[in-house]
Amino acid sequence: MATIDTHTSATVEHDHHDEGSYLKPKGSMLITLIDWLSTIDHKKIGVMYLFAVFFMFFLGGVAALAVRIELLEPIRQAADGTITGSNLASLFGLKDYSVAQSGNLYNRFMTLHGAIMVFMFIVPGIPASLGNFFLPLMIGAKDVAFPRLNLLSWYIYLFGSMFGVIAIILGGVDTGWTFYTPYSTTTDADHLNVVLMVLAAFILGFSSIFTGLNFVVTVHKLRAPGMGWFDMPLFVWAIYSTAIIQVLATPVIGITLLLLVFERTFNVGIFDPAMGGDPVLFQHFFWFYSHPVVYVMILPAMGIISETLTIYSRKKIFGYHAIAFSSLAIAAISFLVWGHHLFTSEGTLTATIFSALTFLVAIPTAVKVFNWVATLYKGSIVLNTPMLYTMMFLFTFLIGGLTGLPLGALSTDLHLHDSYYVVAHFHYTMFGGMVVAFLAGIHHWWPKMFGKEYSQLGSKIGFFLVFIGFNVTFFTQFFLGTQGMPRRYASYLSEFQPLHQISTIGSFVLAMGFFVHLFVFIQSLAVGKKAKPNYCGGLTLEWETSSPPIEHNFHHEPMLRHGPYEFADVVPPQCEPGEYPMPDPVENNDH
Amino acid sequence: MSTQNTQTFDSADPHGYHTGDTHGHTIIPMSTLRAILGALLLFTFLTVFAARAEIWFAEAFNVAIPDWVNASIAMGIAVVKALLVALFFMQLKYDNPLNAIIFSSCLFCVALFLFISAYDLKTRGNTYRWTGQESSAGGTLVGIKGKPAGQNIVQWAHESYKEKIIAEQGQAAWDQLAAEHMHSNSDHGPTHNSPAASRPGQGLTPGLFESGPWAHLPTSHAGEEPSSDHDAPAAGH
Amino acid sequence: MMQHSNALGNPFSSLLAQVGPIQQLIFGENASSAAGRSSDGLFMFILWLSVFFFVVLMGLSVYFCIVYRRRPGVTAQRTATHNTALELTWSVVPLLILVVIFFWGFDGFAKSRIAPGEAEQLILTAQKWEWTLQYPNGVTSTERELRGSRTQPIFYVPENKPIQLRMISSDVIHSFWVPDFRIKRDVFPNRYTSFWFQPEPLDLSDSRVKIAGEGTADQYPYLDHMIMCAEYCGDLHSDMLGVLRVVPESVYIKWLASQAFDPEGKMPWEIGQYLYVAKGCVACHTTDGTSGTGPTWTKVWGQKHLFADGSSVDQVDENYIRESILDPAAKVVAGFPNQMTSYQGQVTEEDINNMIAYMKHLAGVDTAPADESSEEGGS
Amino acid sequence: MTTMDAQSSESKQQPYWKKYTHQPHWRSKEQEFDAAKIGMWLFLVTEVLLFSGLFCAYAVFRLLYPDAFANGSHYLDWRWGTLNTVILLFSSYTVATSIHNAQMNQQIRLRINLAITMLCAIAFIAIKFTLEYIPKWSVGKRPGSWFSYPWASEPHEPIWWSIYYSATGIHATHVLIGVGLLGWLLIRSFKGHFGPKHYTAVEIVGLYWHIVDLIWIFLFPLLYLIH
Repeated sequence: MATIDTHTSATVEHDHHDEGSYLKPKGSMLITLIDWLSTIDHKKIGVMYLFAVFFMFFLGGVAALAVRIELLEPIRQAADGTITGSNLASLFGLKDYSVAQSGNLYNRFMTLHGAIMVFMFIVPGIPASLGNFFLPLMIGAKDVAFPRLNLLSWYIYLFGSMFGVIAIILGGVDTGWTFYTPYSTTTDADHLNVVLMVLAAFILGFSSIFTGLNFVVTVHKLRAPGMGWFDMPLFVWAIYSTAIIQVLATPVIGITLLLLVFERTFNVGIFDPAMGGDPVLFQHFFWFYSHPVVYVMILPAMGIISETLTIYSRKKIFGYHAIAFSSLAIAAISFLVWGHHLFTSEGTLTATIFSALTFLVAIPTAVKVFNWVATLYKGSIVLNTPMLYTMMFLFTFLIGGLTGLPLGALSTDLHLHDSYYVVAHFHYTMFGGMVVAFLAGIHHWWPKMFGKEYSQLGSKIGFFLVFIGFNVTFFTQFFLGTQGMPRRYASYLSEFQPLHQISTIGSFVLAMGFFVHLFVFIQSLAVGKKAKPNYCGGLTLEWETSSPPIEHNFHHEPMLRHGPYEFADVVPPQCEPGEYPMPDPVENNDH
Repeated sequence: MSTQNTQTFDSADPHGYHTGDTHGHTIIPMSTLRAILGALLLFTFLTVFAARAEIWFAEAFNVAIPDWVNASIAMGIAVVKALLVALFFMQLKYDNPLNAIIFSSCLFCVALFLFISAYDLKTRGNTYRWTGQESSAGGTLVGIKGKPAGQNIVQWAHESYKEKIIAEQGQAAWDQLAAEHMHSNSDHGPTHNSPAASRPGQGLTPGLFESGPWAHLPTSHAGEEPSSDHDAPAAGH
Repeated sequence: MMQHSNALGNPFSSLLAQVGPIQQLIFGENASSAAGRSSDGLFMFILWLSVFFFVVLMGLSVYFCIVYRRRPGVTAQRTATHNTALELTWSVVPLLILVVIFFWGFDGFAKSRIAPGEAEQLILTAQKWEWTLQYPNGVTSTERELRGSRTQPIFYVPENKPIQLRMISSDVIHSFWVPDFRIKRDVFPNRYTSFWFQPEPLDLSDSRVKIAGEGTADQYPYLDHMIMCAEYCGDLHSDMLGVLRVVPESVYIKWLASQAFDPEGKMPWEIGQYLYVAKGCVACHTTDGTSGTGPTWTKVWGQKHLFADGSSVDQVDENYIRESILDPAAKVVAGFPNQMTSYQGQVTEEDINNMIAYMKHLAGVDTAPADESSEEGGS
Repeated sequence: MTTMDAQSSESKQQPYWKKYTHQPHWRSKEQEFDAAKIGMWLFLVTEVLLFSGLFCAYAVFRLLYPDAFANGSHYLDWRWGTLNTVILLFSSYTVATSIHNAQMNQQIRLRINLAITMLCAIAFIAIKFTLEYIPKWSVGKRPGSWFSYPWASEPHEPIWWSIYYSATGIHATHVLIGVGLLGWLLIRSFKGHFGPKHYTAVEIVGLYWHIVDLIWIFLFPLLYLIH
């Protein structure tokens, strides 16, 4: 069978054998800390991003729980002025607050949840952590194209998040994560926290641009010899198309937020109706970035699913070219459809155009799902945690995608726009899509990244809690939306209370699921067993190095001899013989 | 001077995916650079000449040339100049074609963003040509406080400033100030300042800060243009 | 449930808009306008389509996971890794279905945007957390009813007549949404937007239709629809509600006449009381001593006021009230958010004087009836 | 061992650009150079898209308030605009020539051209601030809330001035960044860092400077000529 033959490349390469893993400390605690903070090794930067993104997810999650607690019961004011039902205000021990003040408190938590989750967790999420770690490994490179730029984008991420945290400490903003004018330019007129939060998003945009730029050049220039465009794993395709969107869309939010800061500080009047500006122009500027960024969130998730689905069913992906090109197609069409967020505010003619284009973007997504299900046919499927999360991804992302159709059609969107139906839809796609795939990816690659196994039982318990909690929380919100519950409401009519209570209970179950996962990961780092180099029989290049990988990734520059998913023909590297049985060879392989 | 890719088998790159590496090093001869500079300067003077000639022509023959004529000439020449700089100075012509693809995909996104946003704001008023009413409270309203309803901001500011100056420094100071400002206006040529031109393009704010949202609204039924024209500020000369 | 015959809308929607148990579960009540039912029909069409694809795909996945689970000795078999015909079908077929959805959606959307010519014109003004609807004869509704955490305005509309709202906001973007009509439209500060609807004729067998003035001679059926603000607009975004009451034509005309307010022979404070409701002050200021978004009007006239910036005035007088109406941000009472928008240009001098009279009345200081002569008025 | 010593001692006299070898994770210098250019072009894409926001605001508000834009552009002096355009085009030419000099190892001319480019950039900023911003600012043509209405001719003129100041302001900031980069290049050229074998930095800064010039090629007619 084909084996990786060692070849001496042109330049003399000193031997890496004696070198330990990239996690090996370089001396005392202080030296290791300095080494980590000044490293240009994509793996260390990936791990730092991973833990920063976990922390931001925790912060956003706390804000989400606060939102759900507030919505347990509607706010009511009795005749004598006593207010019942504003749980957040009473939780914070506020005294003699008015209904407006308790509404304002809810709005600050709602905005916090949105802003942290979008700008600090979900946009950098997979590309910066798993992408940074595995893209070079999967294409057989030593590092990303511009390692120092990679470190710079990490520090820009920290700097931007610092702005966000300061804004939160100063009292947070109550504009919603979308900063719609003229509310965002007139609220908190004498405070600076809206400007600080907007600057945080502006700075985080640059970190996203540099990461994207780095990945595009890496994929173009640093592929292992012999690896053509169609020999690359699909995760690399997904990260590549995400990087294209990051580079092409993020500058527009840069100029939008800059103009918003000018608007607030110098009243330039571009978005200010009193001086002749136009609030809907801000919405066009904002959503031209924010819809493509929705695909920055989901494409890497689809990349992970293509990896885990094939490895754990030992089946070559069905329609490799279809999935690769649909990643690029989604990246391209994502720039055409931003207007479906403005159906109730834009002109009739523009809304019609955008509705037609929106249905175009559904096709490549549907093609991907069909191909994934076709891949499972006649496989040898093992239902460990990554595969369970992959199945959950199919379940939730299918619901998320299909519930998007009424939002794309014009007449139903008039009813469902800005209602809880939209909240449920984008949580099914963003949470059910990105976070679920992120969990699948982390559980799939955790032993490779840290060299420690994690307890399958613990993570499966976490999985069931997350699955039940998520669906209970958000499936009820579809019904809230269709029955007329608007979005971003601190209080509501009494007939919506039962559904809100179910949703809040679900969110607590979901939070418990994440704490179980946190415990499992800590336990794995502390006492986990040493992981084998290729514990899942993968064929992509990251399974040819040790786990955790050595400092320079590969002992010898890998020479690719086979495609990424030839499970039926190629014996997985670094595995005991017979661990992964092969189907009997057939003369006419129908590739 | 373009370099040839000598196709030798490179064991490190059997499929030849990386052959594109070698053609980054073209040296552009000085003659080409001088020629491009000359062309650029020529086009600059051409576009300035076209703009000034258009004003003179409109002035001399008192004919109103549609403003898209001037805009398209200026933009056309700007595109040509941009292409010259991009192809030769930035070596897009001699370079790895990937750079050209990157740059054209960027221009595609810019065009998409610009035209669809402009299209929306242009066709917004098509179903109902309701010109909205300047709401006095919608925006940040800085510096416009104390303006009585029903009066155009420019006129009100002009009158109140005039009264203030005359009250404090007397008429002479005001005349001198007015002459000075008027002077600064006049040497830039006439301003096309007809009342019709100063109506907004379409469904947006007519005279700034007319009276409250409903007060002046005629109760004519929808669809026909409400006659809410306002007295255009007699500005300039 | 009575089947609502549906004259308008293409055949598809009438077929699917029969009120099924699933639709009842999803939408709560049936839509109260033909356009609404057509939109429900499209939603159900998409729903059944999605359920079909979901069941097929998830069923296959679960089936594959069970049948092809990893067992020792059993390997994954070789299968074709691409099949152009299959891949084409599952690209083209969804596209065709989506085209149908698009045109159906566009049909309902266009109908909701273009109002019939003879629609009755009402002017709706949205401001931070209050809807005010002005009828053609200048009347604004003063009836209010407790919904959510405070009283909300009630707007009477005649049944079975097309009504077009010309909407404008006086501060930030709001969005006028009547869930029962399945339509919403944003309300902007710098331009008018239109929202038209045609309420159904009142049908007594419908459980939601109630009778007002039960048993008396002039009892009449009415049907309430909730109005909600759908675009985030700040602190009381969740209490910016309203009630759209559909009443018979005759009752509507009588009600309009009763709401007309003629200031002749009324005490200044009575005019002030009407303005207190008509201009929307009721949204933030209460008259029963409890503090709402703004300070209560009972403790204003002649009282000491401490301001947010530390300064204070020991006796509130006309100038302070007049300035706070026209430029509220100048002196913000301590403990209250700086949320009030200016009423510059929306209230005349005379209105302000009447409101001041009303505040005096609330503070128990009654000025003499509206005699123009004494400017000061007894204090 | 001796060859190693000879090599290291002889390399002491060799200029930096001869000794330069590519970073470890690249396979060849060409690959690194090509990657640097692709990376720079991607960054230029983000610069162009940043300005696209301002071009879109300009286009939209010219559609909505044609009159305000016509009056506004009359206060701009096309003569200074033309001079600034000529200066920027000439500096584009000199930076392209400096790349040519680096490739032909003409170190003196390389330094001269870089110096001329910097001087042109500084001249552009000088003209922009002293002869265009300050006189307008004093007459009251200021953006947004500082705009003085008494001498305005059209109610929406502050919108024009806001777009004018933000577009030319952000462009001037980019020119200042360019001055910084060219200064850094000049210092490195004096240390002999650039030569036929290694001139990536000159090429990259050259590309950046050309894009700043490209933006001005479009800003100039839009702001100064169209009325």
